[in-house]
Amino acid sequence: MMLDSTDSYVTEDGRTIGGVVMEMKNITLRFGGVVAIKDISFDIREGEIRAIIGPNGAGKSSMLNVISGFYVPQDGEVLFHGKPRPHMKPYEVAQQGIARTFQNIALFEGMTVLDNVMTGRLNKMNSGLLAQAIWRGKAEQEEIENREKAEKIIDFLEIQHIRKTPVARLPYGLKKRVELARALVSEPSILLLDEPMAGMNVEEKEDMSRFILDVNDEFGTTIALIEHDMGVVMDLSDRVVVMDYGKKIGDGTPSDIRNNQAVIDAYLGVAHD
Amino acid sequence: MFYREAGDFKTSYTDDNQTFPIKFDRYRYYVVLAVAFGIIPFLINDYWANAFLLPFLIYSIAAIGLNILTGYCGQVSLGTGGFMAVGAYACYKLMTAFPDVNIFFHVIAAGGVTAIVCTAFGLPSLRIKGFYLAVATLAAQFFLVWLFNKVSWFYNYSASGQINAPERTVFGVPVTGANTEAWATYLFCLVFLAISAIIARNLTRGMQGRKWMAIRDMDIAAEIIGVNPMRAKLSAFAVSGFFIGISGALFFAVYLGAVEVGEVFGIQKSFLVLFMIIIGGLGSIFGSFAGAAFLVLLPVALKLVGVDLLGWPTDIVAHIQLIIVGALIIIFLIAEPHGIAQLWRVAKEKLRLWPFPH
Amino acid sequence: MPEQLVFAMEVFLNGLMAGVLYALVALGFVLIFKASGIFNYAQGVMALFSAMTLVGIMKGQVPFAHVINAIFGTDVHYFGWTVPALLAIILTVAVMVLFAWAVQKYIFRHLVGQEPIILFMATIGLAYFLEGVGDLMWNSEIKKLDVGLPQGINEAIDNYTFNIFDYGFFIDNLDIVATLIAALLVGGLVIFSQYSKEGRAMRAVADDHQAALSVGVSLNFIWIMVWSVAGFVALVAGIMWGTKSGVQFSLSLIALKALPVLMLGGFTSIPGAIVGGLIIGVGEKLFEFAIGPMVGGATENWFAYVLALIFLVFRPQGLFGEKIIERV
Amino acid sequence: MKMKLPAMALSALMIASPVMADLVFPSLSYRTGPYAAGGIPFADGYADYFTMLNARDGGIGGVEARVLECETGYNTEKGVECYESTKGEGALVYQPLSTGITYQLIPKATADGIAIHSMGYGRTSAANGKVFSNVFNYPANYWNGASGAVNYLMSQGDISGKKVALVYHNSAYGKEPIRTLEELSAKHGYDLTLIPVDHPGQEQKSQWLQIRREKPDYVIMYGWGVMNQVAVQEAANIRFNMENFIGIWWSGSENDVLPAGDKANGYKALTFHGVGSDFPVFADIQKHVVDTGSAAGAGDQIGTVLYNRGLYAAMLAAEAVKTAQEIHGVADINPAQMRDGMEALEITEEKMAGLGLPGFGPSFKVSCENHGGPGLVGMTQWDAAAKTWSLVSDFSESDMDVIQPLIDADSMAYAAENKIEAGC
Repeated sequence: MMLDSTDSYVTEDGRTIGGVVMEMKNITLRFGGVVAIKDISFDIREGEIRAIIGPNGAGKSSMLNVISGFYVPQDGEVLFHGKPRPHMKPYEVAQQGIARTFQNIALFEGMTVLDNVMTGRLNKMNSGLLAQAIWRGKAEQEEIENREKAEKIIDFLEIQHIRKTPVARLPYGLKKRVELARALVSEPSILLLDEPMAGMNVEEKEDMSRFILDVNDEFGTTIALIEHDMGVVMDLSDRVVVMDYGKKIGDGTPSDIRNNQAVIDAYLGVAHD
Repeated sequence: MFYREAGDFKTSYTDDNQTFPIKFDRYRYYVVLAVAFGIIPFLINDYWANAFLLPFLIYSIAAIGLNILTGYCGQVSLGTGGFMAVGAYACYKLMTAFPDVNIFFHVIAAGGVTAIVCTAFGLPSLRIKGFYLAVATLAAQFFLVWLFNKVSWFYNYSASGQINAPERTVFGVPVTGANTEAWATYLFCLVFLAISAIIARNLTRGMQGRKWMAIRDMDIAAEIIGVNPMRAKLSAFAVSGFFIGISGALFFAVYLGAVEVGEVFGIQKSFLVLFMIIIGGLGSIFGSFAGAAFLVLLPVALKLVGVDLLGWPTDIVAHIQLIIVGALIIIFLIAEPHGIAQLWRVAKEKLRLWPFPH
Repeated sequence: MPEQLVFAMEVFLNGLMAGVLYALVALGFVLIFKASGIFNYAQGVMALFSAMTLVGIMKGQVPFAHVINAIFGTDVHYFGWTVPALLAIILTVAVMVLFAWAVQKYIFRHLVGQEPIILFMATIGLAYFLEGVGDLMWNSEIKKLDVGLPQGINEAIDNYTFNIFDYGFFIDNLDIVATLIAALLVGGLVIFSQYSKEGRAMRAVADDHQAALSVGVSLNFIWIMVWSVAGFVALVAGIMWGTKSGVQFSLSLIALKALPVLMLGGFTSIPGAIVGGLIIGVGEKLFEFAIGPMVGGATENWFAYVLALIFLVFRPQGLFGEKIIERV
Repeated sequence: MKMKLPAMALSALMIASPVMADLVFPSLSYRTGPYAAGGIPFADGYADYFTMLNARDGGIGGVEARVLECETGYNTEKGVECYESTKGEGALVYQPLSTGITYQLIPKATADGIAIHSMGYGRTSAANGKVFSNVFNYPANYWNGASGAVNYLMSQGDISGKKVALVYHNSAYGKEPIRTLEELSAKHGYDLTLIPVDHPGQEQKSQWLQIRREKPDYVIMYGWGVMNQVAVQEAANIRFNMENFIGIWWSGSENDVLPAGDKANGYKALTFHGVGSDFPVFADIQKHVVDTGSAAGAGDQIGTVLYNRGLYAAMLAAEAVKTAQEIHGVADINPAQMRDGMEALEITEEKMAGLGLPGFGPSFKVSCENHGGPGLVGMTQWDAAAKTWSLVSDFSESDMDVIQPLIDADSMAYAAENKIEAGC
């Protein structure tokens, strides 16, 4: 089906997918002589689960880093809500409501789970240094309000029992979940997940898939994710972008992708799974 | 057995957020405060004040300051001596320029001035990281000492180049100058330490502390989830500078009374305060106290044992003292790399389970 | 040629010479940092300790004489013999190898895998320890060190430049010798690390501990070796400075001269240490010459750091580092 | 110190400080740290003289002298600890032995009523006894030193139009002579060049290249620690005439010239006391102290410049005690009486000769107004072949017309800042 950027539609399972919130236009990214991303364009619609797949080194993580503002592309632009996004620092991007997780877990190892999750609320808290120093008024009130929000997400992701545990002591699967909690608690409009299920066993993958669907369902969060497990991707996502050697070789619904010859040749032909 | 949290239920987030969530800790804290404010001032004499307590209190403030920067925000600094000098000279200039203002405000203002200077020297931290930054802060150390030595405005053009603290009073009781009583100087410094510790604790348990620790643990991830690294780092430099400036002002005005910058605030001071927080524990307010106590008490204790009790020659004792301090640092690190604070935490955890460790 | 320019040339040459010595001290840091990730604060004290040991051996001092006398009521100070310089240097090197072995066995073997700041702290403990032992062992007098190095103005250069510029340049013979020795040492180290089996193993360890371990390189051996080499470098630096000022406490402060060099050249780069040393040496001397008089002089202590700082702000990866690409 | 440690430990424990009449002289020594080489001989000399008095005369006026040594390592904070830990023992007079520690102790000791004797260091303007009631810096201070050096140069020939360079330790101490030398330069018409050396002074290439370029006729040095050795060495390297190179007394010990070897020959240094061991008192020290094995150090420092300085300080303290005993008519004097003794101290040729120290120092008299004495300084010169210092001038007067106004100005400023009323 062909849709306009402002059109919305309802999926088979009854979710409403809105218009385009973010559009990547002709993005090119180079490191010295190496071209990581070459002239890629695609869009992300409100409320959808958008997957980016491709073999190792295809430039998927670099793409997320461009969205996060961590890498600055040499060419092309990012449109957010239809307007070109000026050059932004990563933290400014985060303030616009784009949260993410990382391929190699990037939790703050020296802090407890609760503190890690609370960092996700930092853009919602703006009491001054002095107020925080005396822990009175707005500062104290903010701590309590945001703690409530954090506890809700902690409950939602079922990590109450490790609330006060230092993150460094947690097993891998739980760390992934804490990272998701940290991203989620910021109530993002777009959530970027970089291989949320890498290194997990089947059971953990099922848990994580359920959480991702629940998040999308319950909070209506737009999700863009990178994943290797084709089965998971096809089950979860509404639309898929396929990348290979920094180029886009396919873009469409899972069933489109399954039948795309270029994708089959480049990716599925050398199947990993 | 007696140290436990079971049964100590929290019914609100306010309770859970407090400084000492465990009841026993809280009581112990009140006892320490009561002893420090209510009992020690009556027992104190000049020797205890000047040999142990004042240096302990003042170094604790400096250690808290550096711990915020290095322990919480991960920016290693070797400029502490220079920043303490800023506090000392700012305090001196203010004391002599505005003799009618209470010394309490001079010390606070000295902290403020140091915070500004410290922030300025923190600017390179936006580009330089790790040991490179540590060495870069040495530039501040050497430059500031040179500056205070060179520009005679800082020491009011006195022929000697030294600065002397004139007598100043709080509620009519002298706290600086020649005629101070041990209890008055002690209490004056204790008040600053208590305020500093409470402020530091509040900042580090709240959002500001989380931002700092996020930068410390993984600066890139912190930036991507929304921490403005410039504001986080510079605020750490500023807060750290504020405390270090206060400690420098007290060190000069209350403890020593006279200061020559190169001798008192040299590179050795920077290292000493850094040792304190590493031995005490990075990222721990309690560790700042423990480290300061360790490095203030140990040399004096060794001297008392060696010279006064055993009657050994002073130079042999001084050398053995170096050997013992050095060996203890190494032994400590091998046994517990995360400092006295971590030893304490481990001990508490054992106590919590005692007598049923399984 | 204008007089100021001639003077500046003389200052420049002397800066180069000073720079070579800074580079030498910096090299001691780089070797250990590269192979084990340890920022060795004790490097300066090692220079002091090795120079004290050298003088002690040469003069036939009884180690720990002061303590022995205090405990046993004896009055021993010297064995009554003297040792020729070359033999004494060899013996001192043996002591430094022994020291390296002890450091590895009793300290760093127990701290494998710790964070850099912990390792750094351990070297601080080591510095205290070594300072105390050195003073107890050889006492804290200022000792004259003479291993036969020439000192004083080089007449040939003086005369030669006088004929050209009408002003004879002052170059110290000791500086010339130091430059030659440092150059030989640096060259030797580069050859050693490039072509010998041990040297290659050392570089392998520097690149990747785990990988080196897995192909059978003995980390223990490598670390004893780098500490020994660093001890040797410290000895050479100790001899150079000790000849000039006598062997005394402040030798341990020469480490401070090496830190800006490390910033500039990078903690892991041997060429960085050399070029950085030269830049710092020339830079601080020229600054003191040109700007010093305007601001009251004695700028050398901080100028090196400020220079390195400004440089790093514009090029955080240092002189020879590759551009840092950050990843998440 | 030839006693076995275990035995000493035992004796220390057994004699749990019985209450005995004694005269306590704390010695804030620094036998460790960066300046140990200078601190050891001074502390030895100070202790040995009192040990000798006890053994030979049974103390001072029949009361035993007790030296309380406390190690500062030249560190100001340890100095404070040492002061606090010794003052309760009845300390009579402090030798802080560091300008930094002196500055801290001035208000503390004044409040405690204990005297400070900072001999040839410390706060120069403390010479004004009207403001600094408890601080003494006789027989000479830094400004006397600067003036003495200029006077010496003038005695060698006309100084007007000559170039004089001051090489100084870039610290409060090193900057002391600047104002005096500037005043004198205006008065006598020489050019003054200031050349600072930053602590510690290991590297002085720039400074000596500058001297080589500018070719001053004379160099005066206020150095300390390693700076001295390096400066003498560099001066020799650029072949500066050592005859024209003059150090202050803290740049004039054997330590400072020995590392440079023969090339240091002819180097001069100011002094305010005698040099060498050619005095009768040293025979007594040998007999009563060294030979009995009770010397404070290894016994190898006797007769060195700094040992003599320590001995001289001890002698002045002992004479002040005698003076105090005469004034107050008690043998076991207290700190306040000691202060009076110091203020009434008079050192004459006869007195020194009687002590076995003929001509060891200048004759002088202390008064309530003047705690600094007349500021007589002498010049010594190093003979590298014989490895000895020798006095090459008399102890002669410095230019008090220039110095006194400076002392008055600085001390009155201190008095104003600290609201002290001038006494006497």
